[in-house]
Amino acid sequence: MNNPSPTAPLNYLNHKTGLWSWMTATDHKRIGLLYLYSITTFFLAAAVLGLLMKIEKVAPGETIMTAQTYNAMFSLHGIIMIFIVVIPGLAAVFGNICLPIMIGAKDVAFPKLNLFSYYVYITGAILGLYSQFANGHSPDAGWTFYVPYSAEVNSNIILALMAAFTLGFASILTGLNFIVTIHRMRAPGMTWFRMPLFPWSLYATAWIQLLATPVVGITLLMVVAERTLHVGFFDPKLGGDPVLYQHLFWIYSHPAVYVMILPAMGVVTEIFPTFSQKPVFGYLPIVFSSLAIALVGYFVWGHHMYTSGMSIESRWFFSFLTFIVAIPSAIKVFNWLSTMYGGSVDLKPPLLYAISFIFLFTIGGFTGLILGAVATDVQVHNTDFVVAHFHYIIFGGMGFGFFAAMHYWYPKIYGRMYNIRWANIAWGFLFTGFNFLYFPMFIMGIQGMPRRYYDYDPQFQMGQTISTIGAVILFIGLIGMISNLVYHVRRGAIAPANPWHGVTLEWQIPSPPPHENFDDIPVITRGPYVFDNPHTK
Amino acid sequence: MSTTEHSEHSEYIDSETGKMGMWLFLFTEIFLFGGLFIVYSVMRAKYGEDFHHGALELNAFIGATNTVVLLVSSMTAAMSLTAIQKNQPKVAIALIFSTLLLAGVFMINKYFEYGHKFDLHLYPGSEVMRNLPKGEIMFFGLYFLMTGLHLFHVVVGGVLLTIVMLRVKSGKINSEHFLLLENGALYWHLVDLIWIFLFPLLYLIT
Amino acid sequence: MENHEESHVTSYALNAKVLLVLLSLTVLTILVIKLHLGAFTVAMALFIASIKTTIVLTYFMHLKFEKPILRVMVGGIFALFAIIIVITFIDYYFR
Amino acid sequence: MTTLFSGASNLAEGVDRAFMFIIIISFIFTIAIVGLIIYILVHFSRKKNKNPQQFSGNVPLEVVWTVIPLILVIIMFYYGWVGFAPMRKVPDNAMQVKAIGRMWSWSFDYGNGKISKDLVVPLERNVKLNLFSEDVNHGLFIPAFRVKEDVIPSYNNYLWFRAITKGKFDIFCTEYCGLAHSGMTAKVIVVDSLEFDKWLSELKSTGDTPEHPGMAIIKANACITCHSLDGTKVIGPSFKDLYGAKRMVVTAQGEKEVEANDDYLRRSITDPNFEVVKGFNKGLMQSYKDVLKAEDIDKIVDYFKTAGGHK
Ligand code: HEA
Ligand code: HEA
Ligand code: HEC
Ligand code: CUA
Ligand SMILES: [Cu+2]
Repeated sequence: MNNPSPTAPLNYLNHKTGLWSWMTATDHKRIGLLYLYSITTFFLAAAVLGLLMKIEKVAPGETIMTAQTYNAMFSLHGIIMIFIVVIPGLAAVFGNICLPIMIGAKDVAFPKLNLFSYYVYITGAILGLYSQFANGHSPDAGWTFYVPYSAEVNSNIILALMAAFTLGFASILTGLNFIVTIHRMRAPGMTWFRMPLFPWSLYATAWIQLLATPVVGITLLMVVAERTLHVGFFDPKLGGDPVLYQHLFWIYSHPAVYVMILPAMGVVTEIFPTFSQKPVFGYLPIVFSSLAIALVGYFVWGHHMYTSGMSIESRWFFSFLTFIVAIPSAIKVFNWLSTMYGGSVDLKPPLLYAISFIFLFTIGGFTGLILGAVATDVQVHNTDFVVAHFHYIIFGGMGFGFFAAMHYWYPKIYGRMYNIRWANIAWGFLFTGFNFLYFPMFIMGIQGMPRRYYDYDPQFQMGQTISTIGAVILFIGLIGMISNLVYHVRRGAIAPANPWHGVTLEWQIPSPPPHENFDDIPVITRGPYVFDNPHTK
Repeated sequence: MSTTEHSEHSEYIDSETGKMGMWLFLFTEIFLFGGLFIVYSVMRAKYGEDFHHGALELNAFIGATNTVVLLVSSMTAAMSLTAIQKNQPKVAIALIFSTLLLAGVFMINKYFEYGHKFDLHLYPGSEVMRNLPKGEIMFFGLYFLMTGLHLFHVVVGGVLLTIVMLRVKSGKINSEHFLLLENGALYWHLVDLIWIFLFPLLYLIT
Repeated sequence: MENHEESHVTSYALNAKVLLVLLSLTVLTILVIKLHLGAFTVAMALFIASIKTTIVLTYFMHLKFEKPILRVMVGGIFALFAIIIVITFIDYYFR
Repeated sequence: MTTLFSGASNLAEGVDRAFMFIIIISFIFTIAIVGLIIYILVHFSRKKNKNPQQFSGNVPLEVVWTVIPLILVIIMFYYGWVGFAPMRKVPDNAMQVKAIGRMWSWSFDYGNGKISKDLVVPLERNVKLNLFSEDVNHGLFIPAFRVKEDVIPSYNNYLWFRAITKGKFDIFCTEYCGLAHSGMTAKVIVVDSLEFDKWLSELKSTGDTPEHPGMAIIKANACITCHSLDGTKVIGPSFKDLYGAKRMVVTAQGEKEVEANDDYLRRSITDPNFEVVKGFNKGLMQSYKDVLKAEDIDKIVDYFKTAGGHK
């Protein structure tokens, strides 16, 4: 990427070159790219672990690894995917790259802090990896670290906890930066309701990052204290309360799932209007549903604990609110569909991914409703059903949202174009593999196949095998998609400034954008999605 | 327009922006302690009696003294802002210095308080502590964690204010640009705020 | 986005007065505790602590003179925290 | 085989009704959404429709698609609640069984020292399981009965059911509890009343022999995470027949043979990495010097001694 074609005008990629200029970059776009490369690396590592787990489960009994390895593997897979990949994910990559441009600013409010949080992130990520290979054996308590197990087991839990803590800190700083940026740096004339919807979703996300993360931070520290100093806040042997740990953990981790999905929702909200050449349908409802998700999302954490022995009152309270929080998601889905309706729809890869997002997110969301109802959750709690639910919604939602964003902003970021046919074929593999991989898990879950199971009853053989085959197809798709993107960073056709005829600010500047985005800060006089002369060649 | 833009890329961050950043950071801190307060309240509901016994072991006098110390230091910090705004850097330095002195007093008090506990072999992980009733283990666990985390904030605040003081001295912070002082003071007030809750909750339980 | 917004200057006297009020509230807390009001004690102690907090926030931390948005945020996050505690206790209270 | 609609307890009906309702609504919506997407892709494709309309909202429509889902989810909540509520109302006449979970096995205590590995219950009789954990969290799950509740130390969780079909059903542990979590399974065997009474009276009482205090400490410190009691090699060597056994150990000076006597055992607990049993890894076991009191370690060693040492 430090090697642009010689004729290219100066832009953020080539105005300075050399490793050092990247490592000390305070430019939001460069930091976004740093995150992109780090996150992709970790994603691939954890995805390979997922594939290995599936291969292990292709048949009952020991196939390729021991139970201890399997347990460490799903823990590491979960920890990397959640804390290192999807929570920072879209916000850190595309939030960084696009947010300032989309609101007409030259950078985020605190560029140095931005770089700092990247390094905090990397420290946390490395700590997480180190916990695997350090002396002693790999942490094996799942990504949820439930006490008392995590307080007693003799593995590198402390390192893993510190990693999660550090990563949380990075997440807080990013959130803080974005909130201030949005409050203070909007271009003149860009009122709150003239702001595009991706920044809006980042705004809602940032508040969750800011206010929920510290709770889990202190909780994880308490587990560390419990392990090192033997003061039992949560371990009943020392007088602690294991269910209290679950409360504290989910007070953070439920809102965190909205940290994952809200930016993805924001991305597809940008994509639908552009590829339909039509204003977004229901701007205000989408804004308010983002805020509602962020707010109500704080009050439903207990739905992860229906079977933990909570009071009956809180079981129905949490169940009820869980259903309420589904409504804003419903509103969004309907608004997206209506945005396309009547438009001039161009099925390019970004839109393909965005539409898959709707489909997979809907399935994930509806199965969320099954989990939200107390009676049915009793049956499927901690079974493969839950695993399928969150893979559908995280991988199918946030993951496909990320791929959509990648294909959407790729020409802007690199000034080059990937191969569209290639992208479509890879999508086909991804989408097919995905459904084969996870759909059988819904059925097995209802039948009672518990999660975090190294081994299983022969009755589940069929479903497990189909699922493994799906994983392999998905694997091919992923390789295909990534190689397309990587290959064309340098070799793709030069992309125009506005290949999709988008109307938000990032499309009004050259690709790749110049170092400080705008020569003159634009003055905004109207809403973000006005298509005066739709380009429908 | 270009003038405002210029200022954003200059050495000084627009003060409104910087202040908002600080406030957001304080929110995070509030939720960090918030997690501990949740644990505290649940455990207190569970082990009310033991918490009472635990609290009797604490030295309410030191606690009260430290409350006063922090309140006064909070005022001097607030006044230092007034001073810098009125363009009286000398006064500001003196006020920050007294804040730091008071922080020192706070820490010395804590030293004696913790020291006393250590003399009794009452510290996390000690044999004595492990043999207490479960509720008291919990109480002292929370006591050490909460006050310890608070103490850590006092130290950080102290370092921050020292930097501020040096910058006032060198003139980098002046009646035009005093964002860092304002933020330092805000942070210090937060340290005070948290103590306002810690004091009655830990030292004065009946 | 004015760069040199006039920031409010709190007088020394006001700061001192605020301190006096805070100190007397501290004394009040101790008195309340010594009175042994039973179940009431905690509530009172917390109530006084909240008053003190509000005072520190308004005067020492200048919330009174800040933009309304900041006041809304501060109020909001305290409310949020209170709700979280209450919800947690829906579990513990009914058990 | 436990399929979706073959519930074997009285609680299954309510749960399955909630499943049905939510799944049907979900199907209708998913099909409608997919249908609409296909319709849009066909009718409004760029090839066909070169003139995108420029409307950007419709308030009545927004209200409709807020209110209808709202009503639907409230009905879902209702079904979920109605299916669940009976699970918490234990009939007074329920037979009580204590279900004990430990790493990594279940046992069911019928009182009077009668303990069984599988849960045998009479048909059509209310049974309440009092859930008790000896170490970490477990979850007791009987898919066919649609019941599940976590087994959490220090919590008196419970669940109840009335079996309505004879047969053998799975019990799974559904809360991650370490190495052999997936092996922590058992069976529920539903038999008719007479057969059950006969089985219970024949079930041998294990007697009320109190647990050896050393064993209690071993359990309390989760030693059995790494040391089995039955001879299987887990992370550390098994405790079976340990006392008096000959050991090859690796020390800083090299390998040597030792006998597992009091001293050696004590050292193994306080300074495990000093002499590492051959075939096992150094550094896995931490020193328990600061964790266990000296007399606790004595009790453990005494347990090894009394539990039957090396023959
Ligand atoms: C991105 C992450 C993400 C998102 C967005 C969600 C969204 C939702 N989740 Fe999910 N969830 C997870 C990630 C996520 N979840 C994870 C990681 C876990 C497991 C954690 C672990 O234990 O390891 C989990 C677990 C989990 C549980 C606990 C299960 C258990 O352990 O027993 C529950 C229970 O209520 C639940 C519910 C929901 C609901 C109701 C939504 C809703 O927000 C969904 C709303 C969406 C829709 C409803 C679909 C779109 C709407 C329409 C198409 C319109 C029509 C709608 C109606 C008619 C209502 N989730
Ligand atoms: C973003 C979130 C995310 C994503 C994308 C995935 C992706 C995948 N996950 Fe993951 N998963 C979680 C988050 C995620 N997971 C979480 C949070 C848990 C819970 C953990 C816990 O219980 O604590 C979990 C648990 C979990 C389990 C349950 C374990 C158990 O309960 O027993 C399984 C089992 O099959 C699984 C499988 C997979 C698979 C097959 C993929 C696949 O989709 C992966 C697809 C990728 C590939 C198939 C490989 C692609 C690789 C390349 C392209 C690179 C190749 C190149 C080189 C090697 C150089 N996951
Ligand atoms: C993380 C796993 C782990 C835990 C937990 C653990 N151990 Fe060990 N233990 C090992 C390993 C590995 C070895 C073999 C290597 C060695 O000797 O250090 C071992 C060795 C031993 C030995 C020597 C055994 C022999 O066959 O010579 C004894 C005795 C022992 N442990 C007792 C205990 C006791 C008592 C506890 C709990 C208080 C405990 N262990 C907890 C992993 C563990
Ligand atoms: Cu016991 Cu899992
Ligand atoms: Cu949730």
